[in-house]
Amino acid sequence: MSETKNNNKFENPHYAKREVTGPDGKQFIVDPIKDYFSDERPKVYEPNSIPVVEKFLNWARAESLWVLGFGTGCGSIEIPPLMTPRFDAFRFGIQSRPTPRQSNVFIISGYLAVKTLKRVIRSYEQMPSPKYVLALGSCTINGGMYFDSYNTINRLDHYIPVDVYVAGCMPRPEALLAAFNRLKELIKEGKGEKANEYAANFDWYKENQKKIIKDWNMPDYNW
Amino acid sequence: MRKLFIIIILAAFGLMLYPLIQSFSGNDHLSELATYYAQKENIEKVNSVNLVTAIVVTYRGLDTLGEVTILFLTAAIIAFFLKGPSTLRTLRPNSEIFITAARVLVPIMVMFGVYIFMNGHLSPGGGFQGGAVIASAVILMFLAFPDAPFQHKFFGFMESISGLVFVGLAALGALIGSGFLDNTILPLGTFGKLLSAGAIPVIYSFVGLKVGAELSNILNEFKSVQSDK
Amino acid sequence: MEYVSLTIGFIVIIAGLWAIMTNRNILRMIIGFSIFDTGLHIVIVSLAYVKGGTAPILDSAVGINEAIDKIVDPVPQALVLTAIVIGLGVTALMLAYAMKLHKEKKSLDIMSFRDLKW
Amino acid sequence: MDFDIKRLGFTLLGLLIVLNWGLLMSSIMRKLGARVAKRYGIRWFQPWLDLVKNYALRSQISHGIMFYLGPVFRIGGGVGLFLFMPMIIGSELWLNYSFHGDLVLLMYFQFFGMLGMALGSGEGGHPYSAIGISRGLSQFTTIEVPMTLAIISLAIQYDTLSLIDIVKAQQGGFQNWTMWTNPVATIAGMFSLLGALSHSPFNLVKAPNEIPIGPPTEYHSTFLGVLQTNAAILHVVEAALFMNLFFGGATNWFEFILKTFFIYFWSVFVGVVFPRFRIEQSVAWFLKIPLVFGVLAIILYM
Amino acid sequence: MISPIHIISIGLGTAFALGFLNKKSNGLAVSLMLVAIALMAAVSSSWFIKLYQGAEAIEVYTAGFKPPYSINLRMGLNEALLSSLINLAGFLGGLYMFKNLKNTGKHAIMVFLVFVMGLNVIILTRDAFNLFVFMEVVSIATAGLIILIQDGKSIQAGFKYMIATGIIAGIFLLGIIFAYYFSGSLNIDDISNSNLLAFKGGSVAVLMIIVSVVLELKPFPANGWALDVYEASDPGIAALISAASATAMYFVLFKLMPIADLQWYKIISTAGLITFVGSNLFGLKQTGARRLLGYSSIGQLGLLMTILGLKPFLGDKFEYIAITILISHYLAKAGLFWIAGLLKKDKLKDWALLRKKPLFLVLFGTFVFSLIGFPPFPSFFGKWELIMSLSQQGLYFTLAMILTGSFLEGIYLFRWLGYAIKMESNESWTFKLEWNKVIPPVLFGILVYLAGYYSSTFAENFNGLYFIALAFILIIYLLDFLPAAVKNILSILSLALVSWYMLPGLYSEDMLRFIFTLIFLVGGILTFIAGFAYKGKREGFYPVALLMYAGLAIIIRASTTLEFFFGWELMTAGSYFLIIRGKKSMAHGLSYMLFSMAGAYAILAAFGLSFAETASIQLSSLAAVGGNITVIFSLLAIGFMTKTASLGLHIWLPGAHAEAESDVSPMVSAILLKAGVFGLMILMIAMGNNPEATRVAYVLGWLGALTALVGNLAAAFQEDAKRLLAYSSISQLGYILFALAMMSHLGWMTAMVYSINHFLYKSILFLTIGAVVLKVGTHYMYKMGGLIKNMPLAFIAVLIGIIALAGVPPLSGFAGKWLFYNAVIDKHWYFQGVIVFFSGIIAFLYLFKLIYSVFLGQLKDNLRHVKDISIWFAIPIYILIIGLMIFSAKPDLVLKPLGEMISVWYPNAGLSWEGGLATAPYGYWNGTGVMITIGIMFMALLGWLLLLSSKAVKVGQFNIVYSAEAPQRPETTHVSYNIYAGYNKALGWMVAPKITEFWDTMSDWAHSLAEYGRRLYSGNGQVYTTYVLAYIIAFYLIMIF
Repeated sequence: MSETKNNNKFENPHYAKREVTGPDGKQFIVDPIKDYFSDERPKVYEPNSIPVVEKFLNWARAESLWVLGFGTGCGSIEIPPLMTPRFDAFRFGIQSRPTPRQSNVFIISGYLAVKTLKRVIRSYEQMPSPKYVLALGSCTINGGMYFDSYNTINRLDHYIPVDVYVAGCMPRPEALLAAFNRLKELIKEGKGEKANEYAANFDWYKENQKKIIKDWNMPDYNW
Repeated sequence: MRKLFIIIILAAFGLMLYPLIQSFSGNDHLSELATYYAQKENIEKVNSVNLVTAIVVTYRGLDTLGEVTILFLTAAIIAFFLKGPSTLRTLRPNSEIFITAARVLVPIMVMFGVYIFMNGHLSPGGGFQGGAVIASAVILMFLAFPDAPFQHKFFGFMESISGLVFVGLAALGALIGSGFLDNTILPLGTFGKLLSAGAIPVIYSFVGLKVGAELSNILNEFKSVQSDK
Repeated sequence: MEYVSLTIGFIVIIAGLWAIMTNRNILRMIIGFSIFDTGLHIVIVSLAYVKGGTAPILDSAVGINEAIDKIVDPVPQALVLTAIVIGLGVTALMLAYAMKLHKEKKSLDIMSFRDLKW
Repeated sequence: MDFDIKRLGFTLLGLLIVLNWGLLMSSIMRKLGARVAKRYGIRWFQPWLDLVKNYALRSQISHGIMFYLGPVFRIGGGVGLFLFMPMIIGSELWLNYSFHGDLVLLMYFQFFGMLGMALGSGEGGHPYSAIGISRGLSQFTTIEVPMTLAIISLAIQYDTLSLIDIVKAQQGGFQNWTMWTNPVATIAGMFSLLGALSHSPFNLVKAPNEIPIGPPTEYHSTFLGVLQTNAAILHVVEAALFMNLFFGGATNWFEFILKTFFIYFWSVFVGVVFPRFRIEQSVAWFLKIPLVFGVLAIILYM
Repeated sequence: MISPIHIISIGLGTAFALGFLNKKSNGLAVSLMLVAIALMAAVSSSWFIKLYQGAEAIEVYTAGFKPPYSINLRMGLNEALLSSLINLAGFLGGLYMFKNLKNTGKHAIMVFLVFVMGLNVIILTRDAFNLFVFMEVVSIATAGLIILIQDGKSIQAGFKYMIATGIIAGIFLLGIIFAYYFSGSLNIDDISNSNLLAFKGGSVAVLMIIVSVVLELKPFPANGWALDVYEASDPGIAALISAASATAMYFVLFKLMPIADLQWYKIISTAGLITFVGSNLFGLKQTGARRLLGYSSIGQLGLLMTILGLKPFLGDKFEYIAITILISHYLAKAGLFWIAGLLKKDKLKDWALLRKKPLFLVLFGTFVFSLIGFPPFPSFFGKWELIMSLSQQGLYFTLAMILTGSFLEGIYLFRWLGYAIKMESNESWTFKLEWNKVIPPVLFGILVYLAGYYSSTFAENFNGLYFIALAFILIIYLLDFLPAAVKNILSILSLALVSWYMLPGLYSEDMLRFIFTLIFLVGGILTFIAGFAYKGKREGFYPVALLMYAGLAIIIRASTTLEFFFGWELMTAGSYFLIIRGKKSMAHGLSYMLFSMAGAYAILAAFGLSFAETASIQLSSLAAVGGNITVIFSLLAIGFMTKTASLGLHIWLPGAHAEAESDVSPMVSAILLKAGVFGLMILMIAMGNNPEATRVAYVLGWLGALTALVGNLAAAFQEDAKRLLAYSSISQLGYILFALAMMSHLGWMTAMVYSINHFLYKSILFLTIGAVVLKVGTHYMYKMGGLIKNMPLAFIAVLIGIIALAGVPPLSGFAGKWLFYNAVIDKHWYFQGVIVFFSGIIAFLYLFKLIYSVFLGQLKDNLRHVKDISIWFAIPIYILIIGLMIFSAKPDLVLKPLGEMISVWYPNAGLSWEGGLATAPYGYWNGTGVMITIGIMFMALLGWLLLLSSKAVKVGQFNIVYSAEAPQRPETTHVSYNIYAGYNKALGWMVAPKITEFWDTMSDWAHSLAEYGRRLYSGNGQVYTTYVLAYIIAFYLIMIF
């Protein structure tokens, strides 16, 4: 990847190939993208072969939704009220997690700049499967008021699979709660398999992503 | 300040010397050692009229050897120390009177020196005194005839041969006599005559020659630091 | 009499030391040494004196039998002879040093020769 | 050592009880916290759900062998502590494997899990992990000082380092509890407990809003499940340790549950009231007030 | 037999005869001179042999008259020995200066010959005036030899020499003549028989004689002229002046002392002491080699003067002491001056050039060590006897000053040695070696060893077998041209052989010694195995390493304090060389050496005090000490604690261990430090439960606890991996000290367990980290990171090491902790115990940092391709790990015999065993049970996790959540530098380098004192005469008051 992009002005110098000298005096090339990142592709994970077990697990997954605390746009202002006494999302097994590794739900809260998209992709890919995406606000559906902006995306599901869209600008917390409920239902029905979908159509998503993100500078899949 | 300090030190030194004067009472008689030397039977063992010479050459002959060595050392050190290119100087020519007087005096002085060391065991004087007189003849030569060549080799030879004879005689004493520097290796002769006192006059003569040669050498070295040319 | 000469000897010694320690000129110091030596010699000879004694040379004045009573102590006389010669040697060597030192720095001031210190 | 299947069975049963009680206790505590904030709070069975969900996640990554072993060490620390801790006094079988070692073993075995966790998250290579660990270790050094003083005070008082003997000495009425017979040591010990359970004000290790979330930043799915399991066990076992030391131990499971609940509640209570310390503040704090109590505890019994 | 008088005839005769030679035959002249000196040497040495075989001393009368009528010479044993020495020095000196003399000409040759001859006469003569004459001969000859090189400086020095000796000689003459006047004789024996001191004048005469001889020995501060002479004259000449002239002058003083009385002896010894301390103090600021040697020479003369002054107190030991020290000085100083002449570089720092000729470096070291009094050199035995006698006489002040002076001398000599070994030298210039300049120092180098062996045969209860070990080391040194592997095998074999002989016997006899032998020798073998990893010749490594091990073995074998001290010093020397081999370890080596020396002197003083009380040098007699018990034990404790690096005495350790080579670090840390522990145990066994001793132990306990705390805290703040481990060693030794100081069964048990454990895990850690450092080329942990993938072997070793070190069950470190608790509560040392416990937890900080920063976290660019540690390191590491594991799994294997061993001294309150279950007074512990339980549990849990997440994807090092970003560089992602900043803020004040500052200040003071003090030597010859005179006055004032 980086070989072809050597002359790219968006190239991050830290990820450029470099020649270093080892302690024994031998010189060798370090290619950060290759050497420092896993180049494994995502896998499609089969559900548990025993339906009852899978059903039980899906129930547990549905009732324990850990949300990644990553506000991507203006809609993120609506997330904190979820935890207040008024809305008290804890009741539904929803809680917030600071690290994608421990989160299951990614709320894309509103317009998504290209720059942010890159971070969103990375975070999304770092979440363990199965994972779910809630797309908040009309910006994620069609670009909303930023539909002709030079640097925001118009359709989120070209880039990452979305489980539930919440329309509105901005949707209120109640709408968000409703979306969570919808997500739970989907999961319990065994339809929360968008992560597998992403893995299965990985090339298509990557193509879309790379089309719009000029300074790619990262491996295809961020484990 | 420093001078004050020195004055204090010297005053203290003087105070230190004071007990020596205090304990000094003059001599009413000879010390035990001197008494031994002055006893008749002991004088006859050495057979020298001049007791000082007897002591210097025989009893304390090792001192004399050391003494000679010191002069020898001094000469040797000065010889290699002052070696090197000489600096130039200009001299007024000597006056006629001086030159003439030197011509007359030098042989007499040398002879007088020889007399002194040969009679060292009989009269006041001895090798050192005689040698010194000879050296003064040499210095007179230097002054009167600055250009005259100095017989290096001769004086060096003299020095070495007399030193060797001295040491040889001394060692001979240890080998055939009763000890190092024993004067009885030669016949003691008659008391008061020139050929008496065993090896003393011989040794003293050579000491005289050696001292004369060494002093002359030293003087020559000093002289040759500067030259006229 | 012997007291006088002994005391004078000491005074000469101290004078010699004074000369050595206060004169910065090397030649004067060497002269100081000569004075110091001379003082020593005077002291030695004074110690040899025996009241009413004469030179320890046996001649018509002093017979071989009466030597014990009439002569002064010959030992210090012998010693002083040695001491004088040694003094001579030392003085000569010092003078040679003085010449060399002068040659080196064109100065005879002892203060100029302090390259070695501490 | 003879293999004793009955003892093993009872021990595993005990472990199960402790694990479930631990989960339940944490949900109760969180619920209490929620109610203080006028929220409804989580459902009481939420911890089980979270646990199952974490175990059920499909994808995992591993940063390396030590990353993998870290949680094993961690839970080993918790389970080991349980194994060497006498649970219910009066029943030989609920004493677990505490005949292998005394109080000193327990104190040092705490490090087993800590060290493993530190290494595991260290291999994760995440800077926050390292920062969290450095904070945790720093804080831990001073937490243990009043604890040690208290334990020494107890050892002097009861003339033993055997936890079983200490508990036995407290039997026969609650006036015999260390809490009453040696109140100063108890205070020192309970201060130390605050740090050991790392609730606020001593929760800078995980500091969710600052270095999310400290050592386990890179841990997820099964690994996180293991860590959660351990947390449940460990909290109960820690509380049980304090119960045994200061509050007369337990003669039956009911007493056990009651006492461990209140001991744990103490730290939650303080945590709700006080804000977070910076690390140097907490280090210094433990070397001030709790230390004074600890020293006093020894002086009184010296 | 040829009469000794012919020394004079030969010398003078040849000198006079040389005058016949002409200028061209200068070569012949030098040869003749050498022949003459050889003949003189033959005469004197034949007399020496004859007299040594028991012949009577002979008197030679000159002129056939008995003394006092004529001058007599005496040839006794002493005279024969000294004149042989002088002639030998003269011969070799002449050989050394062959070319120089040849170029200057026959006059210089004469002077040289007369100089040697004059020294002979000075030794032989028994006549005061004759003595004066020949002293003048020598002094004039010296004045001549000084200017042999004829540069400005030497002329100045010569002139100063002349005026100073002129005055001294005058005073001497004055004294002699008055002595004659008062006593009526010039013979020294007569003068001493006539009671001159009875009256004032006589006393002044005696004063003048004695003080002028003393002044010839260059007493401080009237010695500025002498320093200049040493500095400015040709090194060959300086060697002669320092070796031969000083010997002769010393003998003159010895000869003349009978005319004085006891009071004079005291004054002389005081003057000597002042000289010894003063000139060694001023030596500190010297930067020029020859002037430094001058200061050292003068110092040594001061020491000799002191010994002479102590003659009435030393009794029949005097000659042994004086001769051993004199010979050491003679050989060493001549050798050093000769080397200085070879090198032609005067700046001390330029001596690094010497490295290019290893032979000379070895010689240099030999001479330095022999000057300071290290074994196996004669001065060691001399100093030993001196200290023993001094303390027997209760002359504690003198003893203290002698040790102080020696210490000061050590400072500058070892600094200098350090420069030679380690100083940067980028000069391409090498020095040429001519055979005639090589032979003398080499010969003297050999002689100093032989003399050492010979001296040892006089020492009581000294096992000469130890020299076999030294001889073996010498052989290894001679085989230095072989590749390292061969020497390594030889070294291992030798250690194995020694172990084979020592261990079985010890096992049944003495468990304590058995264990320490195991640590020392088996540890040695293991660390040697790591040496196979080094390629090339590794010049000089094996002899010094073996020297250290020899010292350690001797310490174990020692049954007397002398043997113990002998071994101790050998070990110190060996380890010094090992330490200074490190890259930047010049300064650390020096500070190690200085602390060791100070410690050794404390031990020496304590042994002396103990000898004074019990009149026995058996080690076991330490137990019989009663009176000075606090002082003795404190001194011993301080001495041993310099090795265990207890708080306050620890500043040498971090640098020394950190900068040492990779396989040297475990040697000096895991093994060497145990020598201090062994010493402490010997001490404590001797102390018993004496109430006085308990007080000392109480202090030691606190010290140990604080050491542990500060050591660990400091370790937590290190960035250098080896330095971290070094601080860890400090604190571990603090635990051991604390445990030992408890003086109870359990306490000792703890200490032993800690010792064994520390040996195991510190060897593992140091070897591993050392091997890693070798691979990655840096000590700094923040420059490493993520190495677990490249170096799994190293990682496992370190992991096990740190688990053990931390005391986490189930590994063996916990045994120590468990015992420790029981011991502390049993002993009621609660607060100390808590401090130690606290520091034990702090250990986690640095242990985590060690393993995390090196092996975990982010792998750096340049380390991506490093390989695992060398197999030669891995072998010993894993052998040690197996040992550690066995100890962990079956602690009773070790603890039971330990308990039995300790029961000998502390029968009560031990462990009682029931299978694997140990019961202490307070607790119980079943090491095996715990191991099995934890093992099973761990495997079960691991299995469970494997079951759940076996399919985890292996990811790269940058695949971390990074706030939705990716890390850019490993360097900026690896959190390691100053990782405990918060902790530092809270507790960093405890490890502020106050102690280092303290020692630095002490050092600054000493150097400032030296700087100001040495301005005394203003360089003005005239001022020096003032000093001379003032010195005489001072003597006079002391005499009259």
